[in-house]
Amino acid sequence: MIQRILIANRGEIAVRVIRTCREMGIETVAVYSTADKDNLHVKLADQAVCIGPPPSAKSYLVKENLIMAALRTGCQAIHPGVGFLSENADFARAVQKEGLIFIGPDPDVIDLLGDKVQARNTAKKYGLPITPGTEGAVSDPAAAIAAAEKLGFPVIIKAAAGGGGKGMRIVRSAAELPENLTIASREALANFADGTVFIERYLENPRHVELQIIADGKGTVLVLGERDCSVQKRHQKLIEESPSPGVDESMRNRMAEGAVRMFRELKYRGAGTIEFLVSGKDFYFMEVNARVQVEHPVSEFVTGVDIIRQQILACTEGKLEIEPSSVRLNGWSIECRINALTPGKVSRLEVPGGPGVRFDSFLYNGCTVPPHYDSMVAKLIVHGPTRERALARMNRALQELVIEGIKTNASQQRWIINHEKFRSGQFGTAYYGEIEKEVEHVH
Amino acid sequence: MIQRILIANRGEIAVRVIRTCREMGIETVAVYSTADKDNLHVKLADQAVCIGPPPSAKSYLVKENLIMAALRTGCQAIHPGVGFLSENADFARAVQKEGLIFIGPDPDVIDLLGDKVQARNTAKKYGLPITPGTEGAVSDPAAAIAAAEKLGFPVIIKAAAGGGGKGMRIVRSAAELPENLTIASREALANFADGTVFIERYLENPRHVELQIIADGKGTVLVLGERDCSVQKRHQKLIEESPSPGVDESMRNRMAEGAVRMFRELKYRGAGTIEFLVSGKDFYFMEVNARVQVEHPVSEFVTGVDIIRQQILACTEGKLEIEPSSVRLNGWSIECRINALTPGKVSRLEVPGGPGVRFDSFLYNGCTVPPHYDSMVAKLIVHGPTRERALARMNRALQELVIEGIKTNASQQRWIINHEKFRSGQFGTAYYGEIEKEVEHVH
Amino acid sequence: MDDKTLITLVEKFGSSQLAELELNDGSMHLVLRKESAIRTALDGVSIGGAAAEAHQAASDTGHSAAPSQAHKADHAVHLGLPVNAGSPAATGEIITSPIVATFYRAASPDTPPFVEVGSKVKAGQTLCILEAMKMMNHLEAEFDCEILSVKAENGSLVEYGQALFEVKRL
Amino acid sequence: MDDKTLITLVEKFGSSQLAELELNDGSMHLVLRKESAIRTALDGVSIGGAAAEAHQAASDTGHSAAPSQAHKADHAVHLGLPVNAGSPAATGEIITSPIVATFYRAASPDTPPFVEVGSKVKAGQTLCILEAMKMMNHLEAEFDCEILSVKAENGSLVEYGQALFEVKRL
Repeated sequence: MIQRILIANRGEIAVRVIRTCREMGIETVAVYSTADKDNLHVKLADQAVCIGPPPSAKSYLVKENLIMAALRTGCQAIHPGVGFLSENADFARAVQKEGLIFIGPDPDVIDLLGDKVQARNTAKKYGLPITPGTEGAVSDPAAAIAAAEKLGFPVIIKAAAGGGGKGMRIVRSAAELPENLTIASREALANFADGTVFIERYLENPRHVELQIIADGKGTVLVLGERDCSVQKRHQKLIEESPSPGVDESMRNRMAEGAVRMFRELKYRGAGTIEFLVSGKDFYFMEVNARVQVEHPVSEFVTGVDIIRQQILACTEGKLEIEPSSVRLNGWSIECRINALTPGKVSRLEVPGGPGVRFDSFLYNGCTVPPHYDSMVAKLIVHGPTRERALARMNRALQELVIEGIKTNASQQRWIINHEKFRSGQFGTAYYGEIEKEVEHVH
Repeated sequence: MIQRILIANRGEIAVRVIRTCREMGIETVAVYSTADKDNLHVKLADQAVCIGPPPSAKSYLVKENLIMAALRTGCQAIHPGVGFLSENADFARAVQKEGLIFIGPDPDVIDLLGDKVQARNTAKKYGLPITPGTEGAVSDPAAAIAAAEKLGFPVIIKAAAGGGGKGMRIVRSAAELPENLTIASREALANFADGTVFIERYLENPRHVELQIIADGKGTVLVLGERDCSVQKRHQKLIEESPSPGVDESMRNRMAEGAVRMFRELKYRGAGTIEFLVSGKDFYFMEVNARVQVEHPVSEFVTGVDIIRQQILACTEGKLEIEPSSVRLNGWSIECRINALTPGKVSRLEVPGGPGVRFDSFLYNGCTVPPHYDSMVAKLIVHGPTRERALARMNRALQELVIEGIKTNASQQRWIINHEKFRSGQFGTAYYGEIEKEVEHVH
Repeated sequence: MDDKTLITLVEKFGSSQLAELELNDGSMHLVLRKESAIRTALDGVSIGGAAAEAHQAASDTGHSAAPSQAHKADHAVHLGLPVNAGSPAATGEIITSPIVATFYRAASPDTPPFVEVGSKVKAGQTLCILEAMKMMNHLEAEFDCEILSVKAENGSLVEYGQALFEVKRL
Repeated sequence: MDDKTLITLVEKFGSSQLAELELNDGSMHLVLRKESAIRTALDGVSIGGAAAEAHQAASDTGHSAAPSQAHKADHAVHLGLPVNAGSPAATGEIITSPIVATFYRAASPDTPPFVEVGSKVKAGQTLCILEAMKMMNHLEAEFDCEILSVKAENGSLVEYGQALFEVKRL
């Protein structure tokens, strides 16, 4: 077992990793920017090294400073957390080059999964459904209409070289297709110097569902159930739950079969997430996040597995403590992300207690939330035997939570989890957009 | 379902009951002495009624004030919590006489179980082992020696009418018996005007083990595993765990069989605990606590059952949501009671987070711990897959816990859970006495 | 602010009774504090700043405010808080309820109240009935006094320590 | 602020009862405090009490103390905290490390240190080597100065912002 680990991150995830390390008897080295010198992860770690000024680009993203700090404090491994350099294959390679363990998959696997087209092809290769679309480029309007009618409207025209919405057009009828094809192709050419476009079926208001995976790098793959992360504000997840109200036993098994095949063949190592879009009884591969995720606690609650512990064991020892067949999903878990709406000093923090409540945060009484980083300051996670009981528990825990000195979205979250549509379980990624105006009036 | 409940208690247990009531949609009425007007249970409840000055005898023990408060605030039930009037049959009767539901067993059952001799006889009747001893009085030295040799030394001489250690003598050999018999009888006569004594086998350093029971009052009895509460400072429990390191599957089943029979025949209603002394492979009935107990969260952690919820359902609806056969014991849970060593104002509170940690308390930043009541201010409870993992988690959680402004036993608890003998699991009720001097030097 | 003003300010401030001066021009945000003010503010403080102030206010008015709004449940209703007899804020002395009970000003709906505002009562005279557990407890005056005001509503629940009458000792 | 004003300000401040003066021109943000106010504030500290004092101490010595001992892990070792150049507590200016690195005073174990206490160095002259990822980075003086003291130990890990040299500008 390794003796000491450097956590190349800050805030809540750094605190989370420290907690498990301490339970495992692994010493921790924290890193911090000058804005974070009083951050909880600095206080809780066994050592801390200042790595730069407040901007991430000059501190948490400076690979050399992180690696030097790890080497000179006698660490054997680096945990990248989430965000920052956690999916940066070059960083992983640099870490390994210095003889340190990178707590994550092989850099080549990170590269492969980071390339959306390669990831999509890989998923397809292992039998996972991908969004139906034309095999290759489409330019002839008649052929496009034929293809679109085969796929079924609405469809989306996408630039092959594209990204960021450029060259994308949603088309709802055959009549609109030829004109949009021309516009999309012209946009694509203007933006990417390549006018090639293709057509995919457009999923309206799909659910965002993902499987939590842990693998030992040797072909053993644990699936710790799915999470539903459909409540998103402009692609930022706000509320996550496990299981998903839109996934049944059959879909869960079909997802897991393909995922296990893919992760096994990739010799994937550590924690990872495979994301799907779910529309009715169909699901489509979206992407893989080759790292642990913010919302991992809901999976921890329903499976009883400490994901960070298994991740570290997989990456440092090449082993897992759990048999894939022994994983059981119990009850229902929900997470509300608590985001700061303003930076500032937390003048008062009161944490909810009682059964089935977990509060993961880097806040403490008197701490300062700097303006430089991600707005998430805490995660409130609950567990109950059913979705209804879990929601009643979340509602009561949110009532108990007190954060003074900074504004947070806690009361907005409470509004959402009590909203009729959220309660019904029948919603997709368009849900937040529908309620956004109302939510913004909640204080 | 009832709409409103009065909680005839204070502090941590009142907060605990409020949490479950809120999740059940039941409104809560708190009561408070003038010393507790800023207590957390008053802040969390929907309403609060001042019932008297600081001394319990003039506030929390004044039945009329409690019942009047319940009646006039439109409550349908009274939850007595632990301590105070929770095992007072007269209070239960007075509550029922006013048409209110008492959240506890029938007053006659409380009476029966409150009488130690009757309880012992009842347990024996339903097949539970009781400490071996002479059937009746012993006065002849020769007969006493014969009886003692049959029981096996050491034995304890007890006054039939006794209590409080008066007329009690531990005897380790036949030679010491006649003289001690005379002294014990004389002491008994002097103290209780009755010189009758009897002899029991004396258990040295037994384990304190108890079963958590919930019953619906109609004969359905849930057993939620056992708890080991052997770490006691002068009969005050300090650390509890579930399961017990001294109980195996076979003993657990034997205990449960007798307990289920007894509670079923008594038509027991609500939450209760049956306590045993365990010595090697033998166990002996000690007593029943006809109420919920402080240490119930460890059973909640290993079973996933909200005991307060089932208690309320049993007493108000005559039903339980769980089948006795569906109860599963998962992993290991440990509770450290956090006791105030001084009253005063809590200037800072930082609550541990992360997976498998629960903190139940009435403390908040800036609150005052009055000197009038029980010293327990919080319970830190953890859960893990094994005892070792749970202990590593407790150790880490105790390191994170910060309570400033009052002195607590938190660092002493951390010392104990890391003590070699505690780690070994091989200890009994004499354990704390053995380490007491060392513990007191821990700060 | 010009330099001269600044210097003058420092001089004035130094010799004044002020302990603190904060200025934040542009949108004009000025704070002046005397030492006494700071001391008072800090006496109650800590984390519970708001709570302490709410409580302060509560004991002045003789009514309970929720000690911390943020920490309070929805629909919270507090039924009042004990007031010490002879509180300095009151112009008279306060007679409080010694039990939790229903407060009745008269022996029955048909009879007049035992006392009215302006009534002068002798020690031992009944002021009201406090009904608890179907027992009609007569609350008697402990000293001769004049009723200045009646603090509780007829037929309402009164808590331990709740103000019932404000009286002037005679 | 002109120089004369500054001098006058220093004089006035020195002889006044003021303990603190904060000025933040541009958007004008002025804070004046007397010692009594500061003391009072600290007496009442609650939560941040220990932390605030520890921090106070830290900025005096130029070294980091764990902000709250109670909240600190066992065996906590902090490696020092950035010190601002020109900190009022220092008699000279402080040159800090711009990266996380190993601090070497000489080019090799056999050669003499680049600078010693008392050395007078020219702008552009090498002060030390900061080795990171096997790169030998020469840290050069940005201005002519005299070395008053060496703050870091040869061969040790230095953090971003850690004090390396105290110098007097020449």
